[in-house]
Amino acid sequence: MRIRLRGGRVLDPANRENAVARDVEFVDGRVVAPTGERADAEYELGGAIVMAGGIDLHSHIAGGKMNLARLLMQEDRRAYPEKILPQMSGSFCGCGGGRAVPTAHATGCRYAELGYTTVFEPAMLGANARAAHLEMADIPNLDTGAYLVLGNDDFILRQIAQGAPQEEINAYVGWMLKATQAFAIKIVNPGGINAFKFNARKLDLDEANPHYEVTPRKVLTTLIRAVTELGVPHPIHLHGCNLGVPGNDETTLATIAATEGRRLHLTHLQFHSYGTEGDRRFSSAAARIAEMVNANPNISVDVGQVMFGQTVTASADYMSQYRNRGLANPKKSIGMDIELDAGCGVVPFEYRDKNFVNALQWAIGLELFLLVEDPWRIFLTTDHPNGGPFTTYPHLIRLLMDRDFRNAQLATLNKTAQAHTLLGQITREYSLEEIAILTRAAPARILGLADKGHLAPGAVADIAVHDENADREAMFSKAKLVFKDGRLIVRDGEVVDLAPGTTHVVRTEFDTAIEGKLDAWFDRTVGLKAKHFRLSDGELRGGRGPTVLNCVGGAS
Amino acid sequence: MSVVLRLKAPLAARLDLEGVTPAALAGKALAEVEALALPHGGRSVPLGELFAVRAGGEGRLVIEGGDARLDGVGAGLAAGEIVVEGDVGAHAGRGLAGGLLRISGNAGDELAAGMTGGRIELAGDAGARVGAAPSGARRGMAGGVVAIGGSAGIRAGERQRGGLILVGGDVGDEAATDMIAGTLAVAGRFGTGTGRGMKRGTLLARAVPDLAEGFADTGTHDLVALRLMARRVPDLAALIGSAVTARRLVGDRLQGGLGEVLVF
Amino acid sequence: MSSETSAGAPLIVNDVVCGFCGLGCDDLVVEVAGREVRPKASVCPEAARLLRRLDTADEAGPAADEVYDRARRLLDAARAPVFAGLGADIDGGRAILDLAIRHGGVLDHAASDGLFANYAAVQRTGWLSTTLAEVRNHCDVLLVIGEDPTAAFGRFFERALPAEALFTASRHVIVLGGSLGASARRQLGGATVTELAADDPVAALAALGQMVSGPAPRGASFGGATAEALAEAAAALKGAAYAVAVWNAAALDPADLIAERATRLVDALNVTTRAGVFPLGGRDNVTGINQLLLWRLGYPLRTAIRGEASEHDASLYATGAALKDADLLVWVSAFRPEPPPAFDGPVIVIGHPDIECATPPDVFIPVGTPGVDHAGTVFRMDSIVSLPLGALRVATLPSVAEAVRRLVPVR
Amino acid sequence: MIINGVDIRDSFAEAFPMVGTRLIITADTPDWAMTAGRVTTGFATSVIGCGCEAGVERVIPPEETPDGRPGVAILIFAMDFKSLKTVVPLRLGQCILTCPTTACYAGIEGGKRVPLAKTIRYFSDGYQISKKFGDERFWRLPVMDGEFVCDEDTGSVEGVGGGNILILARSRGQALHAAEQAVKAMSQVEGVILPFPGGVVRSGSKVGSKYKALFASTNDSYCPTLRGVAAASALPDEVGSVMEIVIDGVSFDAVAAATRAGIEAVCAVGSAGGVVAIDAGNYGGNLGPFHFKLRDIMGGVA
Repeated sequence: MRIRLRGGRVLDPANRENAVARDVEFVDGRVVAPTGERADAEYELGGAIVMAGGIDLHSHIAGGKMNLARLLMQEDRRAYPEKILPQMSGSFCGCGGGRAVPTAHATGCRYAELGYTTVFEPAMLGANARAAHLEMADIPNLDTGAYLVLGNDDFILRQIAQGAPQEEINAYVGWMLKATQAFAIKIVNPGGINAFKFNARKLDLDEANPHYEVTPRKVLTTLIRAVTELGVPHPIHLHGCNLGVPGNDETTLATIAATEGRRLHLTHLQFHSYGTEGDRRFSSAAARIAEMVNANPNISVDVGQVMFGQTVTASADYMSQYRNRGLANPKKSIGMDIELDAGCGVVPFEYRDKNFVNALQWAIGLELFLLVEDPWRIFLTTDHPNGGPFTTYPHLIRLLMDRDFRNAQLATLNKTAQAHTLLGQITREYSLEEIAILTRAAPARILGLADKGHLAPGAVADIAVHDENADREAMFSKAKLVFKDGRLIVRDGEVVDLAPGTTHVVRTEFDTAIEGKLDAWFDRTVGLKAKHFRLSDGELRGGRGPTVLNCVGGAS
Repeated sequence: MSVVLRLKAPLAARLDLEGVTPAALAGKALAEVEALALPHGGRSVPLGELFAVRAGGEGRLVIEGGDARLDGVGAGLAAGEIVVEGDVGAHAGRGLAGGLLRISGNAGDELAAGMTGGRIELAGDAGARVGAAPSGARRGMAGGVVAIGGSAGIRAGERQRGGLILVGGDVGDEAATDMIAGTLAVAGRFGTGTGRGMKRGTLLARAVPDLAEGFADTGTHDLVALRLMARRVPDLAALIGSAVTARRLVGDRLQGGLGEVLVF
Repeated sequence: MSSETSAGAPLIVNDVVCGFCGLGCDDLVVEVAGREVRPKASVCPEAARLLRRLDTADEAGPAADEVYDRARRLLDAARAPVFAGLGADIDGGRAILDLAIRHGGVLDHAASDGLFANYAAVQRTGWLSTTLAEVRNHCDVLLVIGEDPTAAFGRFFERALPAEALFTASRHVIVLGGSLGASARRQLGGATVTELAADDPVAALAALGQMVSGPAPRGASFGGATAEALAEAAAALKGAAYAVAVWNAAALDPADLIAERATRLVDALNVTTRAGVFPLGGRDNVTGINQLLLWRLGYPLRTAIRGEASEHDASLYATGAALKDADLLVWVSAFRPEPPPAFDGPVIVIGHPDIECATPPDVFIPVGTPGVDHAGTVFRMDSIVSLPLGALRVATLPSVAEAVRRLVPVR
Repeated sequence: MIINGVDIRDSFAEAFPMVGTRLIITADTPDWAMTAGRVTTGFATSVIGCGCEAGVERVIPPEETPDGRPGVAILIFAMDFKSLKTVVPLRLGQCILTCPTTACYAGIEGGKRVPLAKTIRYFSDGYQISKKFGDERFWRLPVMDGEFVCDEDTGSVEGVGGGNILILARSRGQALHAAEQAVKAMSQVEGVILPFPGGVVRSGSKVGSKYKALFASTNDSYCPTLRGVAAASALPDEVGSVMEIVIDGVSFDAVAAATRAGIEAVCAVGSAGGVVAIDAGNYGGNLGPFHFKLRDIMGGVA
């Protein structure tokens, strides 16, 4: 099946094409060089912008914590019922709804409407991996993948505490990546979730776990080394210590320093950029952190922008979520210690523009976006749903691209917060090309997805077409056309078809001698056999299995 | 425009009328009202399939010929008046915020669940959990008045946190379980296990109910509040009458609760 | 784990995963000889009963095409079907859900009573919970509310409180309102057991919670437990490094209040130490089907699909209540021969071949058992861990998913 | 203008805006209600020294009170809303809460809300009970004689303070007698209070003083012993004593009605009773926006 998109303007930063007027052609789900051959279908685009499908490298879309959030947030579900599309009635299943925690189908549909075709779940617990994959299999229209949470699991903390050689750590990480069908390694509050199980209520970078005497720094550097040596393309995806605590800017700066030049991705950096200046002992440290990020090319970040309104926060960081449960709105929350593995906390939250802290959080996120200079090292996220639902992305894009709009929004916020931010003086406006970098080209590159995020021949035909509109929020709210693997799934902002996605996983080489140790560990402590913990390929995507990226290790 | 809906035949499956309020029907032609999609059993059907629709008097919705499967009547009502000549099913007046819902027959479970204001008058009996928290919600009725002519089922006032529930007849077992605040006044009798987990709130009773463990009897007192309520709250005038003293029992003390039962 | 045998020498299968009670044991030993399945070791009585198969062909054999046709006609004619039982693996659940989305109707599981009793607490206030591996290694004080859990979860103490633990050297089990039987005592080995009689566990638990969080209530006894004994229990819980409260909501009344009081107790404990609730339940993959509904519909079980849109209500859409308004019952029970509840209208049974109905159903489609005849996935009671069931023998009957998908006309 | 031999001088009382509220106090007996009313409005003659001006407005029969017990209405006025919000809970807590058998209710529906039990409920240390019916909330505070029932808050009005008349008479006895008659008549008017002792003030004041620290000082123009001494004595030779009645009211009309009732009563005493003239205190019309012109008020009576 050959499809041709005519008369569009191609925005493909990976291939240095900035709104180049040319046709785009794809055959059987892959982009090909334009030909003169007869196409099975042609779409006249009238100058619309053509980009690779969007890639979100950090959005909580699957796993037990999302189901806990759904259970807790029935209000959200009732307020956003099924979007029943008359053009597809009878054959269509966009079942479920919700905004802060949409259902699997609603997640796939809403993302597709925005022009996104690939989304990564950034916090899959090994213990919950099977469930997370079952859920991802039910997300239509998106390719997915998941980062495995490590660093709070008792196995690795014991290994580190006992001084196990790095090779053994690497073997464990390699085994876990395979067993849980994961794409990268995430660390959440390194060692802190575990420390909470021993009743520690906080754990800073150089504080020792009360049981293992292992510091977060040690966990971090050990795992950075592991993924580097295993050749996992995405660096450690780090949710640092002290999330949300004023004064965590020092921890964040120290964390960057701790990498000693090795690659590290700091996720939802906004929540880790808080100073303690001013009467309220809460201030923006965005400028100094952005400066450090600019000076360290080994660091990449995503923002975790706060967007005003009702949402729910869901995190493996039970320690932090327990601390924040008093701020829950509505006033209820769930916390869970999980399987010698990690934990989770679900706390409903409403970010209010008249609230000093919330307004400043909003400003800090935007300051980071605008002060971090290299668009290839910063990614557009709200840490969905923690900072706000992903459906707010078009609004966020306008905030980045339109200074007048941004300043007009700023003027409506809590007055004290306005006085605490430099945002109003920042003149930078993102270009369309930079937005394409943040949302497609750069995520593909940092994830090591060679055939995604661009439109050169050989690329996956995940393509989003948007009509030009000076109102960038309107422009990005509804894609004109979206193709998934070459199949038309969205027309004029409405889902017209459901395409099955795939799930990306990485495989590394590792020393299988670790299996004996793991068998014993699972039998004696976890109470579940390692072989039952492990997922087979056939358990992914309804038996279709994963899309595997084989890693070449050896670097250190 | 206001509307009279006459049920054509007894319902074969549950029908959900939530959101069908005078405000929602305002400005709609009769044909548009007939075309409204309503959840019926496992399907969605046009309103006109089940109801004969005609124009009615100003400012209100009248439903003629109720049915025990007619759910969600007056749910979400914020202003105006809904009058039902007959029975209603579950969730009548759920989340009602204002206006008046008047029902001549009986109501199913969870009448007035999560109600925040306005008034419900039910001539007949109510089902379980009058004024309780709707499924998944934290708290029950927060405001307004529910006046029930007949009796109410189990767990009336469960998690109630405000407003007044007035029951002319009896209430079932476990009334006021985990009640947070508000008033449940019962002219008839309470069932067993009343008041378990009460945090605050007041039960007005004519005889000492069968209370859950954890109530302290503080004795009989001259309570000015009785005289005040009898005069200020017309719905309570008949029940309290000229009583000036009441026996006051406080609980659930097992949870540090300070709810009260006033017996007069 | 999985093994197929032709006739011949019996085969011992180790590390069989059990999907019946929700505890998630995965170390069962089973002997398979031809079509015969015999439990051998590490099998609780209930699993033994449900695993055991005789060397007889499943008498009726798979349902004929006409049976499926009749089922389709019943479904097409129904205005208000109820899809109940739902004893199926995840894939079976997916197929049932797709069918229900197509036809509309209520979805509920046969074992959801306990689940919703717990949801009365967890949906309203949330709770602080824990999972099996944490209990195994951290828990030094376990509060059991109600009767001996081993009645329904045969190997509970063996699994939850093994002698060896990573982080505690002592185990103290406090049973509030019940007593432990011989099996439980045997499994507990050297653990300290305190049994605290109570005729009203809700009241006793409430008082216990109050003793932990604030000034003790006045009185000599609460819910039939002495104030002194409760105070001792409160002190033990407060002194614990990691206390855990367990109860089986399906066996308690009023279970919603037990869950609420236990939640409150654990919340109070976490102010100064660590604690978690560990609710028991999860028979016949009720946890997994519930999880599936949450990610597909955004609502738990007891949800009605009404014209492509769904609505949840914990009481109106409970099986018993829903059947009063239904015109078709679709009963699914693949794990055990559990007959459908009494119902006046037409009944389609998709279930265990040994199901005996009081009145013959209009349609009976026998299906194999997950974990015996088919591979599949089930969730453990904690909703976090799920397990791969294997097949022990060659299936002669379809799986639930296969059977249900035959009911959907091809697009 | 002369009425019954009394000269109604061509003068006016100059009054200020004040904010005020009404409380209804009930008790088991009329005496205890009045005791609470009197104590609550005690030491409340002038905002200058007391922070507010207050008085018992009227006695309310049981059938008219919220709880069916005997009651009194009191009015409390302050210079601004912030002061009123401070002074009312203070007096409520010290004088009504403490007084046996009382209850206290809102006496004004509209206007900005003045906290009552909303503030003092914390006295009950967590045992306070709130009841809300419709939009009205009241509290029950456990106390040693039972429960103190008190509304959450009360409304307020923008009223008038500083209405006044001056009674110029031949002797002190005659001035006082005329003043007493005036007070009796004025007390029948709803919506006003006469905040000074027994309704009468003998130490009328003028603005300013030779002493820098003082805002007000004796009204020397009306002091009989300073006739011919003070710069602008307003007293003819036959006047031997002056009494003033100060009126605070919920509205201009209420103060005007009370002024008229007072003048009528004084005139009824007449020159035969020793009354020479009726005058009023003002500051030249520059300070207060409300002017009660005596002759206009009495217009049509002469």
